[in-house]
Amino acid sequence: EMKIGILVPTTGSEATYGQDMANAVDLAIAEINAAGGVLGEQLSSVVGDDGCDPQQAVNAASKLASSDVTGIVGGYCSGATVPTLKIFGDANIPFVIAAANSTKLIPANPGNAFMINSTGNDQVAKAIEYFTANGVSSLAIVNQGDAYSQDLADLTKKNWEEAGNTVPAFEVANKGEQDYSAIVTAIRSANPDAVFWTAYYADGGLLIRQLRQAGYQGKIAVGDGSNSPELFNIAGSAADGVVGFSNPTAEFLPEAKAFIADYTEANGSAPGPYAPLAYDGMHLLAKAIETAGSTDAEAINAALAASDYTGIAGQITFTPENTLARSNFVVLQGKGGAWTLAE
Amino acid sequence: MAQPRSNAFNNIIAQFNEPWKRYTAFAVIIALLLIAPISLGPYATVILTNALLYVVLALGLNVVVGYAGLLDLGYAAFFAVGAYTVGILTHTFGLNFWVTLPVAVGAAVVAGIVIGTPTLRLRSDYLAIVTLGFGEIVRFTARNLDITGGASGISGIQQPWLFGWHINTPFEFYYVFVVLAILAVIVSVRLQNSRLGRAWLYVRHDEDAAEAMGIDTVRVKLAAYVIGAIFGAIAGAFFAVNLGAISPESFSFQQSVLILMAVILGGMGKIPGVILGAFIVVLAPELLRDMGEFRLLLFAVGLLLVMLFRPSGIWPVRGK
Amino acid sequence: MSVLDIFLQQLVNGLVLGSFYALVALGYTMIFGVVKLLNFAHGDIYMVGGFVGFLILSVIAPIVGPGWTGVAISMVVAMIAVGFLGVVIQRVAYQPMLNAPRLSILITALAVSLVLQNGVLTLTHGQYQPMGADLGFGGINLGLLFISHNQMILVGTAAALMIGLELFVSRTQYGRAMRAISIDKDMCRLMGINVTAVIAVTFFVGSALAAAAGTMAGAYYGSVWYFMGFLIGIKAFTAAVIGGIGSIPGAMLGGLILGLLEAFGTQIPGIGSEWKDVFSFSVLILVLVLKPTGLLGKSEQERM
Amino acid sequence: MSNPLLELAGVNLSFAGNTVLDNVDFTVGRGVIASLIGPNGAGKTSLFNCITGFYKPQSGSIKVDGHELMNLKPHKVTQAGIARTFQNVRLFQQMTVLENVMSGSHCRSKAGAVSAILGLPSQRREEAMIRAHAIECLEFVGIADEMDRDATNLAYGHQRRVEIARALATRPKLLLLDEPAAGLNAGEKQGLLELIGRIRDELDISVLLIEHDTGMVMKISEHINVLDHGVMIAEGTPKQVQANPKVIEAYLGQEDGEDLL
Amino acid sequence: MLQLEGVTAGYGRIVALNGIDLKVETGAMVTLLGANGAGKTTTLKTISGLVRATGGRVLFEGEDITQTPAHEIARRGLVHVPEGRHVLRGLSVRENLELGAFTVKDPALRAKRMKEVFGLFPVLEKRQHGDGSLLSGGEQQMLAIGRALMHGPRLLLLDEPSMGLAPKLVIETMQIVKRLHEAGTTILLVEQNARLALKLADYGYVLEGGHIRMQGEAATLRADKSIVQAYLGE
Ligand SMILES: Nc1ncnc2c1ncn2[C@@H]1O[C@H](COP(=O)(O)OP(=O)(O)OP(=O)(O)O)[C@@H](O)[C@H]1O
Ligand SMILES: Nc1ncnc2c1ncn2[C@@H]1O[C@H](COP(=O)(O)OP(=O)(O)OP(=O)(O)O)[C@@H](O)[C@H]1O
Ligand SMILES: CC(C)C[C@H](N)C(=O)O
Ligand SMILES: [Mg+2]
Ligand SMILES: [Mg+2]
Repeated sequence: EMKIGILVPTTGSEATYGQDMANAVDLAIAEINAAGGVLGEQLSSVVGDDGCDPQQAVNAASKLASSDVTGIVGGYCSGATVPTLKIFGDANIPFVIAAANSTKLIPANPGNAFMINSTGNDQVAKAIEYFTANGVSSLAIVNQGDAYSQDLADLTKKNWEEAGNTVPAFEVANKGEQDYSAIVTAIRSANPDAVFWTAYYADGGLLIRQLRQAGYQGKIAVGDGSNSPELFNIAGSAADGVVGFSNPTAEFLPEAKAFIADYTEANGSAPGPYAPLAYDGMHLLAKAIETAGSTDAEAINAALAASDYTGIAGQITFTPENTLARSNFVVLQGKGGAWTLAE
Repeated sequence: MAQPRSNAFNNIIAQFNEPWKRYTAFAVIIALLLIAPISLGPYATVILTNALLYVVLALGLNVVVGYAGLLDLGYAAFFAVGAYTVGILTHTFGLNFWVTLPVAVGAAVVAGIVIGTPTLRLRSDYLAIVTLGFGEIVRFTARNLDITGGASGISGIQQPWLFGWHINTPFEFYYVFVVLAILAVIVSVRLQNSRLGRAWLYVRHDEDAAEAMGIDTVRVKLAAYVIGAIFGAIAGAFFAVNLGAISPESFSFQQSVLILMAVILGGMGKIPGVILGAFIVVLAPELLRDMGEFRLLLFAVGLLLVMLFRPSGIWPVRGK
Repeated sequence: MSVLDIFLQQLVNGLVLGSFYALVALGYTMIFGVVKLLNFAHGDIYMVGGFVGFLILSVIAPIVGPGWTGVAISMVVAMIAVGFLGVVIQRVAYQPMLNAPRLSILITALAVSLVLQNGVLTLTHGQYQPMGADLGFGGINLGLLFISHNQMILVGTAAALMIGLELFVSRTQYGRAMRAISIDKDMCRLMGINVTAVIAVTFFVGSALAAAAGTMAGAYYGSVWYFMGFLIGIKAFTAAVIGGIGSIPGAMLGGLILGLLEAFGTQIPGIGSEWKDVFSFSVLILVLVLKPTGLLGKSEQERM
Repeated sequence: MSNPLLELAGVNLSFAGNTVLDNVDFTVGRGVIASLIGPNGAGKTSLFNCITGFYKPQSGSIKVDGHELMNLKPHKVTQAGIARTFQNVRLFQQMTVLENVMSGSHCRSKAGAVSAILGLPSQRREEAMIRAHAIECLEFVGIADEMDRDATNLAYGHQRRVEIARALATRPKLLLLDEPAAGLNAGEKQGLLELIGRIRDELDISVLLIEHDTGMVMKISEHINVLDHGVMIAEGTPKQVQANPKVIEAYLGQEDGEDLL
Repeated sequence: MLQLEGVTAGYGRIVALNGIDLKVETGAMVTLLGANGAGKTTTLKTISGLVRATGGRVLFEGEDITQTPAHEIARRGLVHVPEGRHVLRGLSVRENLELGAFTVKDPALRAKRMKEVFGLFPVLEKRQHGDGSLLSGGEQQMLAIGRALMHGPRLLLLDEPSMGLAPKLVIETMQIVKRLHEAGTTILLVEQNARLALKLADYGYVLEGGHIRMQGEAATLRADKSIVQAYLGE
């Protein structure tokens, strides 16, 4: 029997997404086992809960690292994933990072981590492309002061300004703050063509709602931390027309029909935004082990680096920095309380 | 007070009143600490390392809260000062860790004096909010500045060398923290039994009477503050090189609260109690790891029950 | 927007936010005033208030509609229910600790806070619950300045509750008894004051006010979640201290000041919203250094 | 009195417009036992608080051995050689009698954090010295047997003695006692009288006493000052004061007062 | 009016009262004497409900109040002025007095009593807006007695009212006690100053180590020099 570690938050505010990813990995494992396992061995999983908190992530990662696992799939919160890189690096365990995509992960990677979600750089490129095409020249950026959203906000600002545009308002909100009126006023007084929220859906929903309530009429865009359908619950009708940059979620992936059905059957609910990536990540890892022909970490790492695998979320090949070679970002748009493809 | 309810534990502790029994107990504990990683494996080693880190932090906060009676809700700030000083100086400026360590201590002393001098005259509840505010100011500043790496913090901090030995693996760090914790205990014990240690108690029990006895209460309180800050900064420095990555999230209000919890849960002012408290706040959530969603709920309920049954902390009040 | 527009708009924002802070700070201060306890669970009482309001509204919305009537009814029910919860918490968790070292009670309060937070977390799986109130988007437009009806109703309700409390406390012997109890419980008993009852009433009223704020916040911001009480708990504590902890008018003043500080702090030229908390905490420290017992707190002289 | 030990001149103290001490001049000689008496609220305790730095008089001068004490913090005053007890006993709770008394030596010793952490020999010697001195003080007041008990668990009369021992441990030149006999029974009062006498005779410490037990005051004092409404209305030997009509009027009352009942 | 039957009480393991029998008739003034630590204060606390009796019964106006909560007992008109004044810090003199009349609902009656108290203790009127705890020791004692009078007591328990008072004030305070008694208030007085107490009271009890050692008409006790010597150290 071969063990696979899953590093995701299963408690705390991000628990739903973590659980969702864990379920997807388990689904993949079930399929692999049904098909005879890897190197003739059956797979099993161990979950490490990082709680989306760096300290807890270190504990969880150490637990996984000492549980005799062959590889790890997971990583949702960038802030919690960064300090685990050294642990898995020291223990020399291959780590497929399924969701976390801050560019700060790249320099901290000791070489055994592989990011299969497009990074912030790709997202910024997509965002700028979209804004430019839609006549936006002044952009307000709002982040939440955590590793992921600050990184995305900084990158956007830098590239946006280099492209000759302006950022008349660059704001930070604290997680869990319910009242955004002061920021809304600051944005309204700067009167930008668009507002870009780079953080998670929960607070994003509140911001969108309050922006619209206060009469802001420009465009509103959100990053891939807000691609959850929950956004519409929180923002209500104010989220109509909101644009989101995201990896394609399951319903927009033509190859994912079977996955959606299987997942829903196994878990009683539809897969969330990062389930497809987690599912692909597991299959990718299994393939790499198979290719390596042994559980030797160096061999698996080499196999991962050389992967060319097409999963339900598209093709996975890596850059020399172990990041996804292509950009997987698409533009979504809120319509009638759900995301639709904008392009 | 509500002590008689749990006499069994008191009785066990009372067994160790004789010095030779106590020293034997110490020896056994230290021996257990030394062999723990070998028998428990790497995961337990990391968790124990973390527990030892909290021992140092809690003993430091204990000087401030337990000895001098100053309620500090922002202790993580000093922890942060130590971690960031080392992080910035080694990572960004490439200095040797051992050179940056005294700088970190110096920075903590300065921070302690800067925040302590104007505010130590405040009554304890007001001091609580000032320290909370100070802690948040430090965290927000770390989050907003470039030199501190913003919200992502600093990663890739190099592990130190000691006489040609690269302290690198979790096991090695474990032993480093064993040494730190033992030093922290020794320093705490010596301080507690010193003139300064008694002065803290006097100030804590009756400030006016202490003044009347010729004790410069402001100075004595400041000393507690600064010494607490030094403990925190040293813990922070080693925390930074151990993890290799630091970020503002590690120095939040919740962190301060957790350390305070360790101090009070075990028994404020009592060194074995504080150590016990530190182990509990680190180990309990880990032991409950398999409870999934219910983990923190169970921890909270447990905490509540402990406080209700042992209002003065788990460790018994000194027997007379 | 002209500078004046911005100023006025931030003033309105600050008042609304400050009203929430003040309502929660009141409970903080009342409870501190009576049992000298920094009730760290108070923010979570606010959160539970939001959830109770949410539950009631989901039940009654089909009957009375999701407008202000529904919200008002939910708020009143939430106030009563959470008021009792406050009393129960006091009885179960704090009463047995009244003679324990003060810091121990602080940890008990933290434990209660964690229990409430993680209890709701477990029940809701950490999900936001949309409140489903429909309060409309109407308001008055004064040039670029916009004040919604909701904001007016909210500030009005908060003010009414606070004035009611102030009258209750100053017009009845209760206010004096409240202060007296914190000083010398035995002496109060000898004067015929039912100490347990006064403490219970204090927890009831303090918790009810937090529940009112929680329900209003849920309706106004549109959703509730298990962690919504954490930050406001810290902010309310701060507000109570700025005003002078133990002082009821102080809590109101402190809440408003903190709300305004945060609103204006967001827009200080040169430094942006990321520094607003540094700004307000610095003001807090400055206030305390200059006036060690808060703005309206009485300095406590002690005789030798 | 030439070259007095304590000398107050023109001390004024008021709180929010309430005059508590009105231009008080007052001296205590060397090697004497003196008393300060006066009606309740006259300002006696306030005067002690001014001397020891707890209250800041609006004007005046307070000198001990020629050193100005005005505007010194209380701990500096203690270092300058004045020790006190409190009207309501204020011992350090949950600390033993010995630990309580050791607090008095703080201002006569100097070891700091560093020497304590390193356990330097000088620090150890000093610790032994502090302890020995505290025990000496306890022996002097006669309660050395109780030294390991929790101070606040002692009988009231013994608590008062601990307070005196603690004050003696600061090695004062002048000891201020605020109503030391309040709440003591007749036997304990007698013991206290003897103790005060020995403090002066054997330790050569001057004593200034506030006390309402006139019997005791008259028996022990060599010099008495009478304060009324913040004004010094009389001073002199017990005999002189006892006969002074102003004092009778303001403080003592008719000698046959009891018969009015 | 008040009767104690075999009352025992203590603090944790310490037994302070060891079967006390005591009786106060309506309209009487009874004094309770004894050396330090004899249990006088504990007796009063047990009567007023601050300390729970571990055995025996306390009857007030024929009703068993052994288990009645302290505030209930106070409401019935049994008012205890505790040892050490217990002036409420941070509250003004006036507020302290107002609180004394906590159970009096009629504002006119409260005002009337306030006037009476100010008549007895003019200092209190002068300082009515100041913080009660900043009064001098003697002034605080007056406030404590005044506060009890605000309540309109039927039975007044006084614990060492003369402690810390100037000689002249001792007499004055005792005169007030006497007047209250003459006006019909029943009084149980604890005093260190045995001579004075026995002079005022009708009946006396002498307490030692938690037992009643002696009792009798005040005049008889006063006459017995040996008693005064042995138990009261005068
Ligand atoms: N901190 C203070 N603030 C305001 N007034 C004060 C303060 N301290 C003392 N007083 C007032 O000063 C006056 C003198 O008080 P003090 O305590 O000195 O009297 P005393 O002579 O010691 O009386 P006693 O014999 O009753 O103890 C009193 O009226 C008291 O109310
Ligand atoms: N809170 C307490 N805890 C423990 N023991 C107490 C407490 N209060 C009183 N005692 C003890 O109970 C006994 C009786 O005390 P009590 O106060 O009733 O005496 P008293 O006669 O009033 O003496 P005094 O004249 O000194 O006021 C004493 O031995 C005392 O030490
Ligand atoms: C949207 C998510 C992929 C972002 C992730 N939570 C991170 O921190 O990188
Ligand atoms: Mg006095
Ligand atoms: Mg007594």
